[in-house]
Amino acid sequence: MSILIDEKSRVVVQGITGGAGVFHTKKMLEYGTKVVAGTSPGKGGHEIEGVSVYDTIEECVKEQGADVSVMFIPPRFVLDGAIEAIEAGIRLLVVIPEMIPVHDMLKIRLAAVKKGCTVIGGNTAGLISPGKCNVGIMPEITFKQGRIGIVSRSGSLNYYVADTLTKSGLGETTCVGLGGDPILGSTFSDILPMFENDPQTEGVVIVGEIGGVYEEEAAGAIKKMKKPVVFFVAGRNAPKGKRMGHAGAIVEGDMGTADSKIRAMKEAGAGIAYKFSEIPGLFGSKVGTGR
Amino acid sequence: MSILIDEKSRVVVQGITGGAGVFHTKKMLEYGTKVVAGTSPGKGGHEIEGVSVYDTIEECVKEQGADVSVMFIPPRFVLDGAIEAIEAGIRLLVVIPEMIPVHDMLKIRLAAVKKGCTVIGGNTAGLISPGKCNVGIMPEITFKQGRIGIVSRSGSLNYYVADTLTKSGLGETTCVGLGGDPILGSTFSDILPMFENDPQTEGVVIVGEIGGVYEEEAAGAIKKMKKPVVFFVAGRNAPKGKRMGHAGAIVEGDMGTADSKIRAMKEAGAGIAYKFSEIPGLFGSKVGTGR
Amino acid sequence: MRLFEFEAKKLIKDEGIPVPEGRMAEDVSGVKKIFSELGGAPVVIKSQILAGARGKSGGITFAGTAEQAEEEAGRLLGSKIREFPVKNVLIEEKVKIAEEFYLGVTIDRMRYKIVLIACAEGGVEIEEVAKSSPEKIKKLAFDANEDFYPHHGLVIARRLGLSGDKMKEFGKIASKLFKAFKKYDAKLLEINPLVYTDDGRWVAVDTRMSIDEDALFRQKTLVELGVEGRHEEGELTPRELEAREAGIPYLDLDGNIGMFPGGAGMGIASIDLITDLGGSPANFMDSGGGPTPERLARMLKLLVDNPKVDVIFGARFGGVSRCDVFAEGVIMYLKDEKPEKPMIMRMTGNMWKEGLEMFEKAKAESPGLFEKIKIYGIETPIEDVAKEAVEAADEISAGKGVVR
Amino acid sequence: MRLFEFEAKKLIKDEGIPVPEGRMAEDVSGVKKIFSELGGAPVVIKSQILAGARGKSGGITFAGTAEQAEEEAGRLLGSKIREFPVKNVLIEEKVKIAEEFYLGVTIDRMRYKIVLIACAEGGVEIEEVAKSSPEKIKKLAFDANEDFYPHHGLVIARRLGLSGDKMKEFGKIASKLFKAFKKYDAKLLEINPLVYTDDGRWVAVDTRMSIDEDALFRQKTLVELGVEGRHEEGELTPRELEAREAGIPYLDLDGNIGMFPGGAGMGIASIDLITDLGGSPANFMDSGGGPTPERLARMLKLLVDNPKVDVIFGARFGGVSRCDVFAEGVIMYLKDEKPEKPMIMRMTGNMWKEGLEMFEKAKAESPGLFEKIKIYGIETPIEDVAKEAVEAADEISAGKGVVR
Repeated sequence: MSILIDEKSRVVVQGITGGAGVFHTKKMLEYGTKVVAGTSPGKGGHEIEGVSVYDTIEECVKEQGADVSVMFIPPRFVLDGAIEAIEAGIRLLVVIPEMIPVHDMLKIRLAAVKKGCTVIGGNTAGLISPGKCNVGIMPEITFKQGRIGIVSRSGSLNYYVADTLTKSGLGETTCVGLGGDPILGSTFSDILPMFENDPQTEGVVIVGEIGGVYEEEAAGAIKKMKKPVVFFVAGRNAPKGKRMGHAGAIVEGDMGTADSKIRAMKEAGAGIAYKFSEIPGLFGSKVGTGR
Repeated sequence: MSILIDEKSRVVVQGITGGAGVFHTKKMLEYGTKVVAGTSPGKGGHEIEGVSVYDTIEECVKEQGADVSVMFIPPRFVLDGAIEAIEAGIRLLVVIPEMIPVHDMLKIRLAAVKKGCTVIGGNTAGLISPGKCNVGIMPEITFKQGRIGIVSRSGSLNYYVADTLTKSGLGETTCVGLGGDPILGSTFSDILPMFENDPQTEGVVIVGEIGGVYEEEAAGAIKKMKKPVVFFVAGRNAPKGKRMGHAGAIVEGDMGTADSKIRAMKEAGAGIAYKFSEIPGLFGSKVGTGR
Repeated sequence: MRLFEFEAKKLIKDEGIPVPEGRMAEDVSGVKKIFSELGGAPVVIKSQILAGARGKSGGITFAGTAEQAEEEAGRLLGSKIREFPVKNVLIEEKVKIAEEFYLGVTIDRMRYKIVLIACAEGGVEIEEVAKSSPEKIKKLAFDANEDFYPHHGLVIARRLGLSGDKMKEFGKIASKLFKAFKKYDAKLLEINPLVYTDDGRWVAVDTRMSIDEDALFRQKTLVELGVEGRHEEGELTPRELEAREAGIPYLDLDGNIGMFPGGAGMGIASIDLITDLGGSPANFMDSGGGPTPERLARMLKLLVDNPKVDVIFGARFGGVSRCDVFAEGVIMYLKDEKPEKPMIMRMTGNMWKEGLEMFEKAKAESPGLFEKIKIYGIETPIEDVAKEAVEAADEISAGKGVVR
Repeated sequence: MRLFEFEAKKLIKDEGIPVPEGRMAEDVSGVKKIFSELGGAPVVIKSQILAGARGKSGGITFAGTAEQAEEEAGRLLGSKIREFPVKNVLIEEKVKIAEEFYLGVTIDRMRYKIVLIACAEGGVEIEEVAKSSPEKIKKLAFDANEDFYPHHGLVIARRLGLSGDKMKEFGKIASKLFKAFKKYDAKLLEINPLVYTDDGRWVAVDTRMSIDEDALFRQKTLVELGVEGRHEEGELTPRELEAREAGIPYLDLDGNIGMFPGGAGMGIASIDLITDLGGSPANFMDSGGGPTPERLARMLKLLVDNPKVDVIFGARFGGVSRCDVFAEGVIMYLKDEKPEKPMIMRMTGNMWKEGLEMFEKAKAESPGLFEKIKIYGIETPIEDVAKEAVEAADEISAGKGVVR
């Protein structure tokens, strides 16, 4: 098992005829991901890497049974494309582009919650269930099917953590890159219960970053989990970030620093890793070693 | 029992300081309706007929436990006032004003459904649970506590039907005036299940009018009812109404005529009354005579 | 409230939807100039009336030369099409039609949605298509707070089988039409036919728009167009116009019984009542909503002044509109106008006894005024009162030699 | 991206929110004229810098006469406030303050809401109020598709205890502020203090606005204001400016190790890594996202050219940004610029073997270029590589007599 994507996922690539669309369609197909369709309005009827191109996602869903979509389109078109995917019944939408207007992300989240769609990103490298399905732009090299789920804001840290887990023999069930934009389609709290409910996942690594409040907010979800959680945060030594005015302070209080995140995670019962290499050990005997 | 309003209902009057607000507050109080508060922005702190005036409904709910609101405000302010009432947690909103923009009614309905508020009107005389509570502008004279529920689009027909029921000895549980505007906050379908679930109500009279599709739409709700339903429609001999263009015909098909409404009601199992005087007899032995 | 074709076209053109190049003419003097301004090519001349099926009724005509255009325009102007006088015509370039589509936006009252509707078979027979081949009608429904996104236009275009630029342009027109629908508080906005031309352009060849009278307070552009006080279809009769100016909801019918019935619902139901008894109502009227005595007198005058009316049938259920106020209004009218026509009325509801007493008192003071007036109270069923009115009307009709 | 006070005030004034009467001055020549234009009454002179706490830092001053105004403006202009050079000042009428409120709009990222925030105790200590008396902070949260209705303004005003016209006017300002927030794709828009004056008027005495850089493509008005390319707070260092012009996410830090780490997450994590080992990073950089060799060379040049940098620490995890492309970029830089500073790097991920081979080949061709360059592969843990970088940097520091 895994979460969100597996060997049955039927993926549509939004913006398949662009440079990045073509390149990553090829990469995903090589990995074994079932890329079943692509969209490019006005170019319906063409083919890219053997994949049929349609004008609308509605057609990809109806004719190819697509249920996952990954976007390679300019940020200003993400809102329209995301609402289209959500309305068409896509259940997982992966937003690769970065620099999406925050007001647009609010609208996307609202539509997604209403229709029960999970949106990942923007500014994400995507997600991978090793050996089954890779949706986005993550390099497959460090990932190996195994026992641990990873949920990370950063793509690059995701790789380092997976590398560590793979080398330790634990391996990964699914690695989810939440994305680097200030407002994300999904948060740690949204993903953690999925790992908790996934029979194959034995533990979860949360990879956080300074800024924002998504790590602190995750504490509630962690407390509800039986599976062990390890937390790694980047930015303990970063210069103190600038506040978004008084309103930011009023809404987010003292949250957003590495300290506040570590404190919240500790309090919720997560193990805290200060180096990548500490991560496997923190699961201790709670998960099988798999060696 | 009754539906929507009873002796426990705590009513706020929106626009209590206007002429109609003052007059009907007095009338409702005389009937025994618990008018517990009124609103008039900028006039908070005043009193009308012994009722405290507030600036916002939020205060009426918080300080007076208001749960029903009735509006006496100009139509252009209804949208704002309705959203305010809905957000403040009012569970029944009675919109007396007529000529409310249809796009505003769409927004009001949407907000009401989201928050579980029932909106009655616009252009309604209100509703009455005889002997318990009268919300709106209906004259109490013809109503008497009894066994039959009435749901009507027209205020004046409501009176005639109630008059007939009262004289027959059946009496009424609650009489609901849906209102005369083209788009209504609630439809027959919304109200009928309430009567079906009300222990005191033994049968229901639906009073329809030509135009619109709410009567035809009610057929589904009637089929689900165990209690007997009698249908009276006004406009069998009215000149054929004008269609709203092709789009109207496409959306509403052949609905809207007295014939189509009578056909739908018959098919759903309702008794059809062609005169007021036929109504009590159509319930036959299905309800107690109460004489 | 329906707009004229030229008004609706102006509004959608302002949103960027292509419409045929055209000019308005109120008389023939400028028609030749218009013909040459439009390029000297064949034109279509369309009478501007608030009614449909103008083509079938001879309200739309064509001309290939300036002289022909002048002649045809002259023939339409001043004529009546479907009984509506043609006060002006819209002269437009004749579009070379390759395909006709339908595109419309309206409100689905049952589901509380705004609906975009499209069909690849446009033209006047669209309603037939909707009945015989409903699968050809494509719809997208929106909540009032949902935005129309570019993909919505593409989705509906694709459902019609369009592709490439043809699809993209159709999608943009759908987006603009939806925008105009919301912007102007429309109840209906349709382009039919939306034409795809020989040379690959989309053109809105005919447009129909009905806007929400109740939202005019926030529609400056529409008010400036001068749309206030219009009917949904056709024009008002002089008496309807008089009623509208007095703020009385009123419609002329063909019969001889003047209907003075209380609220709108009872206004409609009393037409059934009279008709079922073999009578013939002269009008619909909504005299509810708590009118003043002055207003009630005004209503009654409107009815009695109608030469077709032989008898007045009144039915007052005193709610907001109390019976004492009703009595005051009727007595005021009787004293002021001293009408000759019989009036048969019933009063019940709020203050009905007080109302009856007022009538008794007035009758005692001026018995002459009440010779043909009968007022019943709560104890007489409305059906009996209606029957008396029908019989009285029949008698007068018979006296005039009218067979009904 | 933060706006200057005068820009934010212009935008909210355009929405109808009252702001003090004021003028901008870039030099002292016009100050006396401005003083008299403002009525000759006492004025406040506010340095326009992108930083808060200007009052405490001496960036806001007052003047009662034209001469004083000129003197005070002259003192501020050209000076530095909180290290930011004052290029212009805003001269405003001095508002007679009766009460100070706080009113702001921002986004609650945790709940995905737009939040209106108000407090009856405005001024610089508002954050303290939020901590010590959270019940005094009133909030209303909105979904992105929810409209702001007039009653929302009244509700929040009532929660602050306002009544009558004072409440109504506050409500209107809240409505306008919310509208401006959405209209300009703002991330923050606050009025603090929102002043109620002696003579019963509301005036926005100070305003802060941060807008969403990523939405500038649809913000013509903001682009015309010239806001593109600004920091959230303060101004860019010359190197940050250089990086921004090259499109490289980059921030100057104080240390001597140039950080060349891959994506943004690793950019932050590598600062921890180096710091934990006792090293001192010279910068933050995001070199991920699949840069071209040319771009990688540009990034490296930015680091090496920094005189503070003694050693480069590199960590490449080849994802979209493949290791062969990384090697190509680094080799390109080495050949072009022949840098003298040591570089200690690690490569793993996509094509790491190919990348290492490219380095070997280049080294064989020009061994001189590689004297101070070390490249490790997947087999060496990143912590070891970081440690080597820190040691090398310490050695050079020590050689310079710098104690870290």
